[in-house]
Amino acid sequence: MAELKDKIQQYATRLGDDSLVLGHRISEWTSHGPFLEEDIALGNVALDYVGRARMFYSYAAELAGEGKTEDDFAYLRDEREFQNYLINELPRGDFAFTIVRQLFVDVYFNYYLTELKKSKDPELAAIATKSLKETRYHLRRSRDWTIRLGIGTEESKTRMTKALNDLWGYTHELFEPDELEIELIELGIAVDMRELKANWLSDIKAIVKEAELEIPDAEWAVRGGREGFHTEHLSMLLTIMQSVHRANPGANW
Amino acid sequence: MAELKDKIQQYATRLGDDSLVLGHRISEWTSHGPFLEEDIALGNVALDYVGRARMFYSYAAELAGEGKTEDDFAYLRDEREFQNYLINELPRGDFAFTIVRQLFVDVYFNYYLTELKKSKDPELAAIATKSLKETRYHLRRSRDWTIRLGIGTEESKTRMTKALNDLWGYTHELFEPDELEIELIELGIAVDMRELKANWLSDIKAIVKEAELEIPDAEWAVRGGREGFHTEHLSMLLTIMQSVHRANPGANW
Amino acid sequence: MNSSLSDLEQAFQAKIDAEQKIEPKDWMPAKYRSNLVRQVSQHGHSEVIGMQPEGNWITRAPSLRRKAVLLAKVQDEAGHGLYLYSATETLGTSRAELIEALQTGKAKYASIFNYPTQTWGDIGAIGWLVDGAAICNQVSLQRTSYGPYARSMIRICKEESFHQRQGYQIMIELAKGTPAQKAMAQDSLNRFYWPSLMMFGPHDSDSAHSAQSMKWKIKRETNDDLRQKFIDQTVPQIEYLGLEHPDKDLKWNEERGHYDNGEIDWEEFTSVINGNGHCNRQRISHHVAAHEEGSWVREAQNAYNKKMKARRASAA
Amino acid sequence: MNSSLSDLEQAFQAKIDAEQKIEPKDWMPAKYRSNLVRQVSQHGHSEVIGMQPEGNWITRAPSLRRKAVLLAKVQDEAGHGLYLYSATETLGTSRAELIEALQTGKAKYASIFNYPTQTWGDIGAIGWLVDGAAICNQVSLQRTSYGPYARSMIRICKEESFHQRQGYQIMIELAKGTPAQKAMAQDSLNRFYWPSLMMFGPHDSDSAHSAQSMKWKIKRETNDDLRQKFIDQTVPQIEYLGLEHPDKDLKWNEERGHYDNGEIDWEEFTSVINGNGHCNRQRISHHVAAHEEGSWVREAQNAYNKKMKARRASAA
Repeated sequence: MAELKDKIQQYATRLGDDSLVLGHRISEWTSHGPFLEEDIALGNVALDYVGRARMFYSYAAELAGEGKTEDDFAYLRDEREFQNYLINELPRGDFAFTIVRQLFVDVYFNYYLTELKKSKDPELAAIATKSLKETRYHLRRSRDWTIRLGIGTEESKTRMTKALNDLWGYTHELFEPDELEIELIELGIAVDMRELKANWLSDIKAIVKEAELEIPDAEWAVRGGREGFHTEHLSMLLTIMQSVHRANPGANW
Repeated sequence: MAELKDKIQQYATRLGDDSLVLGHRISEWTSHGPFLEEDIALGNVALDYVGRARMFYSYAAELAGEGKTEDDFAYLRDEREFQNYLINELPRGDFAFTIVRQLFVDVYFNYYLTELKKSKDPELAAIATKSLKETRYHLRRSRDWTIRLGIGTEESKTRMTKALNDLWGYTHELFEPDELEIELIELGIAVDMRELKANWLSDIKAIVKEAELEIPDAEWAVRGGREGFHTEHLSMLLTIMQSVHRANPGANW
Repeated sequence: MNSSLSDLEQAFQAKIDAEQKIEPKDWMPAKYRSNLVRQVSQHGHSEVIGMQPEGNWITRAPSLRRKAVLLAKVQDEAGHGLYLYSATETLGTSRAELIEALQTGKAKYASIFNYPTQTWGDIGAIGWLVDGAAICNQVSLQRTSYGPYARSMIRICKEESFHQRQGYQIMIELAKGTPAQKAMAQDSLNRFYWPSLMMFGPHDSDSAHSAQSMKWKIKRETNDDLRQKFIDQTVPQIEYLGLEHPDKDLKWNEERGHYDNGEIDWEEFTSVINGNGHCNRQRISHHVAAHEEGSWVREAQNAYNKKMKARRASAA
Repeated sequence: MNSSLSDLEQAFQAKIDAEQKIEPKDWMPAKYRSNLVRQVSQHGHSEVIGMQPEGNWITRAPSLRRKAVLLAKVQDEAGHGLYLYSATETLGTSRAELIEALQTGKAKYASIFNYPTQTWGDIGAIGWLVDGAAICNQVSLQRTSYGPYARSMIRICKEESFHQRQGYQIMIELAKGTPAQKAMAQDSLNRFYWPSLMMFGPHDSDSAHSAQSMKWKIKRETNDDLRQKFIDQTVPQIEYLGLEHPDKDLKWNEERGHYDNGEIDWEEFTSVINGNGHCNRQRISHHVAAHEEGSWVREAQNAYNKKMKARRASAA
């Protein structure tokens, strides 16, 4: 039983990592948005992800015991311990990059959280329930923007095409559970995205088509997030994010 | 006497801060230069400044005693303790910005180090002697580039003009010693740049004229480096620079 | 015509004297309109530019709770900017004109944002002192004579006092924290106290627009009165934190029932406004860069809307 | 004509067999030239692209000494890139052509640089293992048949062995440091060991260009022989560090007088080369971005030179 608890803790931590790292990237848009309304909307999305990270980490901390808190998970783990999927850590890029990443992730989470609501772990199910509503709002946004920018101008189309190409290879690992996750899937705790890849793909295809864009036929795929094998971007993100916290060991804020 | 030692230590630390922060900014050009030869040349300049910082900090550490090292000065002081002039901490900008900053600083150091060679403090004089040769090489480079880019194309002229405008207001504080420095000037230890401002200005004017550019007539001036009153750029620089060192307290490298 | 204008003006002033609100479609003197545009847009620009110094620490906030609170706060500022820009638009000035005036320096924003945020403590000090000073002003403006402005002030005040409490809570944590944290708190207080006092503007005797603005109830209290209120309320807050007061000449004046304060360095005030602050150029060039970076998005959105309209038209 | 070409070829081969150097102006077979361009430029591109993963840690080097050493090292790499580009230029391929081939993917660089540097330990591992593997290869190439290439190898080898020592010293400090440092060293060793073995290229039996290149002495030792040398020399180095060897199947073979190693994952090798590494796209887009960012500088330099020439001409 103790071992299962550790595994759920690790699973919750991973989901926290995904949310925190992505939330951090979106928060980098603050005061950089294309207009004020978008600054507000992007702030909302960033807030939702940071909030989600806090729920997952708090649950992981509860399972870890020993007085651990959400901040221990966010601020005191190293690059190699973070297990977020790589797509979340890529730099914010231009607005097209951010929108395409959100589209991929929002469609994904729409399925993921719907499944996680049915988890046999009631805490995870509860977090999923709270988060799903936000994700539906995010998805409306990223879908609408994809269509607007796909159809808008030559430049916006070019940028969206580039973003699709640059991001496509990072989507594959989202559907490849490792041993830990397979074990938790079999216990009805974790979500099995292998089965939902076809749905994800068909949703994305439909939206991309409506946006008069095309799915890349590139065959590359980069993997490694769940093993802590990250791109060079994550360590700089953590360097910045953890700096004040680490410079003052043991302080309260 | 103990008090004088502290003052010299602080003076050496300031000179170390100037060198380290500027060296750091130049080092950010690595693999970003306009061609390979420039990557090498910029690497050289960065190396010279880091080397200079090490000499000044080592001397400060020696004066501080208590087993302090150069790295304590570089890695374990906070933003408010750094006393470099602001011009050194500004982000690298484009190549024009880097060249104009170097021009200002190189002409400055050419006078500064020539004076510092005569310091009654033999350690400071020795560091000045070693550094002056490098600075003469730097100055040849920044002078040549200023002329090339000033005369080159419309775009290069526009960029150089913008860089002159953006940097001009940061040059004033370079010639304004504070109480500590005035005391050390009177003791023949520190350099008095008040007297050399006219020379600096006349050299800069001559080079800028040869480059077919103009000295800005803007009247703004930002001050505060020697009081630790920095722009928002320094804290991010230190966040990055100190991250690995601080994450591993007490470790050797 | 002259006499009828004068009639209009009299009726206008009578309405104001009777504490009735002026609404967008009402007649108003050209000068009332332009003063209002100046004041409301400056207020809006301050919210927008204010996002930068605080945004500077979102990625480094030292706990997840603080990160979320700060994100929400900066987002609120964007919202306040929007309300105020909308209020200005009701006076006939478009968003594009507002942005241009900000970027070319024709319009001002609160000069406090020309000071840099150097440490995390500054986020506490800004919330506590800068928002605190802003609230003193904004509370009085809830009764301002222009309807849309007064109504946005009511919404904004509610959120700002929330922000101020959050800023003060950061300061409490620091002040009761480790020695390094306490030093950080003191340092931020020292740097932001005086500029906060300057936020109320020059002494009444030196204030250019005050008399007319008071008469039109664009302003409701004088700079010095508002400043006094702020000085008085801040003293016990500093005491509670156990920090040193930055004003060494501060003294309770029994007779006035207020604190007498040390001299404000108005030269610094003028100097920073006139371009010698650490961040004047940075704030504007950041805004320009973001605006330019976003231009293709705005263009794409317009193009999309036009295309859709055309397609609907040709389908019909 | 055919027979005279054949005569030339025979003379050429005889010269090579006699260990004489081929120089730029000498006759050489077109295929010798093109093989050489491919090999030397790939080597040059590896130096240039190799600046990126190491440059990633210059701003974060944990001591001033390490920062200076790393800066100097990356600068040396730029220098090596220059020597090798110059050697390629002697074969009639211009710098612009070289850069274009790199940026369009026509030319390759060492696939090891498609792996990310995740921690400071990676800087140690790269210096020690990647430069170590490079040296094994380069030492043999000091005797390569093309003069300019052989001479640049001699210069480069001297500096590279310096780099390798510096990398190993980083590893020593980490391995004998705090538990966190030791873990960092082990982790970097684990990640960079196998890709270093792959640097020598496929097994001799699968190597496309090997036989002809050996005959022309463009290569002097086979991939497998060089790899064996590297494996053997690395074992005692790992032991000295007190780290675990990443190859669990490694065994001393008394008979061969060499270590037998575990199987290399050639699928990973192919996969990374073909675009599935963490950094393939990043490396090229970084190079393209820097090159484009610098185009106005190069243009200005050319324009300046032209203007000066014209002025001198009109003054004369």
